[in-house]
Amino acid sequence: MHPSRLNETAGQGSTAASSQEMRELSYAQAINVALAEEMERDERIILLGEDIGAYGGVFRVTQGLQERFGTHRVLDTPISEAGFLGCAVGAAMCGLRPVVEIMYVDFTGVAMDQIINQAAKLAYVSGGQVRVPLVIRTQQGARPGAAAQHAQCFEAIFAHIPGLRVVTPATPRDARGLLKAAIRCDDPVVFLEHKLLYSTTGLVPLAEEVIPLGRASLVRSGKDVSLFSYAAMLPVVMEAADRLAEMGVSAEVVDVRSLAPLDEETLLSSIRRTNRALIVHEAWRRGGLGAEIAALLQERAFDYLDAPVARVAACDVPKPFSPAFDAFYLPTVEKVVQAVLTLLR
Amino acid sequence: MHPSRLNETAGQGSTAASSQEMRELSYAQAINVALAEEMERDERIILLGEDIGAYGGVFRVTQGLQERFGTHRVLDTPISEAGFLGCAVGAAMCGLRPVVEIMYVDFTGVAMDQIINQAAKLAYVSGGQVRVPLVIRTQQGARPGAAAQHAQCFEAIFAHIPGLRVVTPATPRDARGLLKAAIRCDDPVVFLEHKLLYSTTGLVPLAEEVIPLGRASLVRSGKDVSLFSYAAMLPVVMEAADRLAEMGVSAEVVDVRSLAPLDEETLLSSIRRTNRALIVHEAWRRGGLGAEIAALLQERAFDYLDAPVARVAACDVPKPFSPAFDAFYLPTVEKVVQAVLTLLR
Amino acid sequence: MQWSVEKLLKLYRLMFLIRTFEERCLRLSYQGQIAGSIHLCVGQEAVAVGAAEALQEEDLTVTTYRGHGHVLARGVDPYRAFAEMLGRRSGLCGGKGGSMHLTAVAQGVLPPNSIVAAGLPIATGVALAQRYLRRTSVVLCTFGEGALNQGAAHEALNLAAIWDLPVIFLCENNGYAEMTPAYSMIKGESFAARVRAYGIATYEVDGMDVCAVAEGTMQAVEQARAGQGPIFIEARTYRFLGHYQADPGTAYRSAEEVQRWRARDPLKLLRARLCEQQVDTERMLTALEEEVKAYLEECERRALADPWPEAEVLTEGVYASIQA
Amino acid sequence: MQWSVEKLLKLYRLMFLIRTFEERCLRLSYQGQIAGSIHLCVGQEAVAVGAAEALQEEDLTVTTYRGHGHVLARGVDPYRAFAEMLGRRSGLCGGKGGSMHLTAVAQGVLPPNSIVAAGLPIATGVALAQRYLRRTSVVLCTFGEGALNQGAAHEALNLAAIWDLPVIFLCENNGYAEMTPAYSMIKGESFAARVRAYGIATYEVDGMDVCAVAEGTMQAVEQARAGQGPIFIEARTYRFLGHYQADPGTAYRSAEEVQRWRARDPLKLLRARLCEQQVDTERMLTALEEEVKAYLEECERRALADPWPEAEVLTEGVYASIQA
Ligand SMILES: Cc1ncc(C[n+]2csc(CCOP(=O)(O)OP(=O)(O)O)c2C)c(N)n1
Ligand SMILES: Cc1ncc(C[n+]2csc(CCOP(=O)(O)OP(=O)(O)O)c2C)c(N)n1
Ligand SMILES: [Mg+2]
Ligand SMILES: [Mg+2]
Repeated sequence: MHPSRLNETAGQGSTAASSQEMRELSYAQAINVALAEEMERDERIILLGEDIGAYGGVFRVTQGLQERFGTHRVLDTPISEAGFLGCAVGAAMCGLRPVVEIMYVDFTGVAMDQIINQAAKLAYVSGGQVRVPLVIRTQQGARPGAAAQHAQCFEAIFAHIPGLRVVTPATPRDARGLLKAAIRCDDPVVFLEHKLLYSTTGLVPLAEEVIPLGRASLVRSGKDVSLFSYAAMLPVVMEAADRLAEMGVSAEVVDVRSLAPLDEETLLSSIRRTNRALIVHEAWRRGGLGAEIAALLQERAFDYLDAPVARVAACDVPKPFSPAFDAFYLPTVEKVVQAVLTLLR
Repeated sequence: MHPSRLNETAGQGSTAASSQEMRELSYAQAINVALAEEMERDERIILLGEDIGAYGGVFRVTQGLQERFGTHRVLDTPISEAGFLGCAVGAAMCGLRPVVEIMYVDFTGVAMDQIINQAAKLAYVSGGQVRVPLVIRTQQGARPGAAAQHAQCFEAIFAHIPGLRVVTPATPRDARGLLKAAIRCDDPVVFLEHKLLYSTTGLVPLAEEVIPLGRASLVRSGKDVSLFSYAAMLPVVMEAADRLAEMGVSAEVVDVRSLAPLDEETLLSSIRRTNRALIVHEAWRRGGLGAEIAALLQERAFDYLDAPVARVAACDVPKPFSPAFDAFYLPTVEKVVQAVLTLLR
Repeated sequence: MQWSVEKLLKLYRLMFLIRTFEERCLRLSYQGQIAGSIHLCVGQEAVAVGAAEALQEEDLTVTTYRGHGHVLARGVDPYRAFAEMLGRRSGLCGGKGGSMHLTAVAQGVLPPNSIVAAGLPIATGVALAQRYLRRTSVVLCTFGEGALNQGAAHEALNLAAIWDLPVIFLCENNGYAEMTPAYSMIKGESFAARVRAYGIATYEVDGMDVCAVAEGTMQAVEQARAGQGPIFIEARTYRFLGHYQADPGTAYRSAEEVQRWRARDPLKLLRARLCEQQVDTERMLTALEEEVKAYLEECERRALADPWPEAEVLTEGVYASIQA
Repeated sequence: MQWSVEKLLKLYRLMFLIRTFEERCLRLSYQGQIAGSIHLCVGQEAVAVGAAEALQEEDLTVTTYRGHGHVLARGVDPYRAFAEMLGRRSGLCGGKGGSMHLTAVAQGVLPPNSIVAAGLPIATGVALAQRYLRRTSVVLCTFGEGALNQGAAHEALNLAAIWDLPVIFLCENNGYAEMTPAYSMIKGESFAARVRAYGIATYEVDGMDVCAVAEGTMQAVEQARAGQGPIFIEARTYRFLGHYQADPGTAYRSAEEVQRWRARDPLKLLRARLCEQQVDTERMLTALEEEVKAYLEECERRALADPWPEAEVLTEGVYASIQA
């Protein structure tokens, strides 16, 4: 890592924060704050989604926004994801900056054409005559009792599509700062929240903070191994790092957070220092983002690798309902620790 | 590669064919033959799709089948991919074996829910009470003048989804044999044809031949480098191998053809012999299937690698229309040769 | 239509069983025994029981996340339904499906769906298969009024219409899609008009009157079985509870509205009808209710005592076999 | 409505220009100069020209792969359209779009779509933006009758209806979706009935009569601009050629049918109308045709001489900038 980069990243982490006044917010509140602040700043921002207005969203993320900004800016929609997502694409091409909520990422299945074939492509095929400044907010991941159609992680699908940006915050601070950047970005951004994180809390600066898209964040320095992860897996990985520390293993942890385009330099500079890497994500292993990262690392840092780049991810099965399966299906602290120990052997 | 495996694969290639009577068929004809033979054998097979009946399909693949098997077995559908693909899922659960044609893979965007959330999952969530023996035939890839919404390759999306099988034949013989296996399989199979291959011809045995899913095919032995590829990239890779041979480089070529689940053993045994690998596909590089293969190879054959596993793939942009871009956008013989030479340096 | 007391008692018993089953589920959810979201049909039992009454054993049901009633009405063992919702090995799906996917193929219940409107195309295909295989079965496809705003519903209605398939599209119009009032998301007053535009006949029935639902559905089943194509039934109903266990159902509708509908509780209505027909109904119903309560208590107890699924089954059944 | 001769000549010129442009495209395609599929609107020119005639400069068009006519009718430079179809640097989209995505924002033409029905939701959003930004623009959204079998179309119609958006949904019913007869894929005779079920008013116009199309569209535009919500127009028309350049259009329709429609060629009809109104029409029209032919020949020639795009631009424009 270039020293300059490290400082930058840390500046968005916690070191530079001492000079800032902070408040404690939940992840859901932080998103709500970002939406409110941006809507205050820019009248062109509108929100669309199911039950986001009067009710404030099933996950309460948009609470109070319709009351504050009016029904013309916060639109409750019918259950028509292809319809209102397409509507947002059209509005985005013509001067608005829509933020669409798709209640569960699983429901993007019915709107995939508008995401893959429309939002991601129309700017390019028009030769730049239009842009599509659209944010698709959705939440993904498993929680106990979530079954197969309400627990998926689709970041690898979106990250495969040129023209889409894909971001996923792990903390309230990142949620606010990255969402603000996503809203200001002139490209379609798939903004992936995680249902398990909504109630987690953290410090968020009172002042304006826009966290640039496309940058990973070094959240823990270490020298023996690099752990690359994001979203709800980050707490798991941090706990594993603690456990590893007790065992005398110094693990570096990087929150990848911008999944496409990837911050290749930060990942590469980390592995060039630690010479070993493990990627941890909740999406399925086969064809997950971990594959891209592993492929990239061995391509561009082959001579630095003391061991293969390893992956810990969900088991390649539809998410089964029973909580009894969760520890087998999902990455766990134990699995991360074991994988690292294997890497170090 | 185990010697036994090598023989098996070769048996499906050309060596063992000498004992068999062969006929020359185009790739499109071979698929047509497979459909006809299977429909003859098993009354439960029905076909659904747009313009597949009276007209015989936009790519002429289903020509003559409605005439031969009747309108109750070959159903022309409205432009309702989610509708008729869902319909096929329902029929598959209840005793039929539908083969659905989605005219272009790009159009799966409007039916993705039925593929990802329904076809791939219902057998599992039901605890095995139902199975979904469904084949989704579609064709993908670029051809000169194909624009962004008619030229994509989505195999990485499908391969990421547990419960789906993904297959893509490169030759008429494989097209027939793999489609027959796909139809007989009790799982949903995404069967990816390639528009550029339809008119290519090759020898196909007159006799019954079912080529098992899940097996790659060694199409050329070599010792300096392994080239893993599939579908319309295979001819490109073969030409590159010829050129490399002239330069004194012995390239092994493996047709991956079953993309999910992958035939890991065949790929691994190849790289363990050549110690170098290049993956070539037409899908976008970022998050393409090449990432999964590269990740896998370095995970499981790390100590055999004399160089990083490399990838040649489409450029990460929406497919632009002008044929002037094609050589920059797509993998070419030249790019493959150069990538191999880099690997060998 | 004439309804015998026995028949009415059977319907009452089923409705009461569903009500009690779901109340137990809600308690189990609050106790943390049932994980995840559950979507109860309390208030809508007459739709489930009335519709199932019109079906033959060989008929098939394609329902949704709000389908516990439809599942139990087909005669599925409540013990195995409890076990599934509790995530136990003995559950209908071995714990892999849960509340939203209670499947019971032996009773004609195909996998329910938790993607709004995804069941309509699937049901259409189920019906296609019945006709193709020369079976006389018809398909009952249930969904909420909100599903009619989803494109897949329209594609399915059109397919069923042009192919004259034996599907009964049963729309449970409970006035809300989650927290959204039904009529705020359409212009005008009619969901059924959309369906008629596909050339499908539509009925409307009082979804709180189990006999009305049964009679409407019987007529539809008869037509569908006779090859007269798909039928659409709109059952006007109401869910007494929230959208799911975490929604009290109070933020977006008035207490008065809820009360008005509760006054037409399908159990109450049937009880009243029974009282008109027979003198000692009260005693009989009380006995019946006690029996059902004890039965379900026992079912729940057994399910709770059942073991969890084992880790090995996690990876089983994703593919039919390693090699096709 | 009264149509002046000047106005009619203008319409004739545009229709003739579109016809000639497309005939040149077909030749270029057969010569291998235009790569890929092209979907001509020969026979449907009156719909494009009539509809555009009803628009103001600030109005917006969302059309499809079969949209060359709609694009040119908005006043887009045929030279740049040729260049785009030929994949040249000087093309409307710099060669990135091609025939199916001829975009010309300066003339109000947003990116056309080659996914059937995807344009309807997008057009709805375009209209939402106009209203939100207090512009008086309306949106013309064109598609074929086959698009009404796609779920996205229904979702869009409903959204436009409940939000009263200024969209004119212009359905070009040319009787076929690719090789499939329109009425084989719906039960009954009416696409418009589906639309009315969303609470949207519908008109039907003779799509071969440019004045009828213009008049119908003007009325629709007026209503939409006045905030009276979306309108649906069904223009009955016919494509004289195949679905695309590789389809002769003969396998699925009779020569007699094609002849019947060709007898109502919109150019012929307008020529006849002009002849009624003025004596030396023939001479004027011949002169006009010669002028247009020469003009397009020159446009094509220039476009053919233009350079190809350079490799570097391939990766430009995928993202607005490296860093947001
Ligand atoms: C495609 C899709 N979009 C959104 C949801 C979230 N969701 C679950 S139930 C529901 C409301 C459905 O309303 P309705 O069809 O009336 O059925 P009800 O729940 O009232 O029985 C919504 C929006 C979903 N499951 N699937
Ligand atoms: C979602 C989708 N499905 C299928 C196609 C292939 N396709 C292209 S045009 C077409 C027919 C469209 O018919 P219609 O809407 O009547 O328009 P027309 O071509 O007659 O103008 C079809 C099926 C497509 N482009 N998109
Ligand atoms: Mg409802
Ligand atoms: Mg048409």
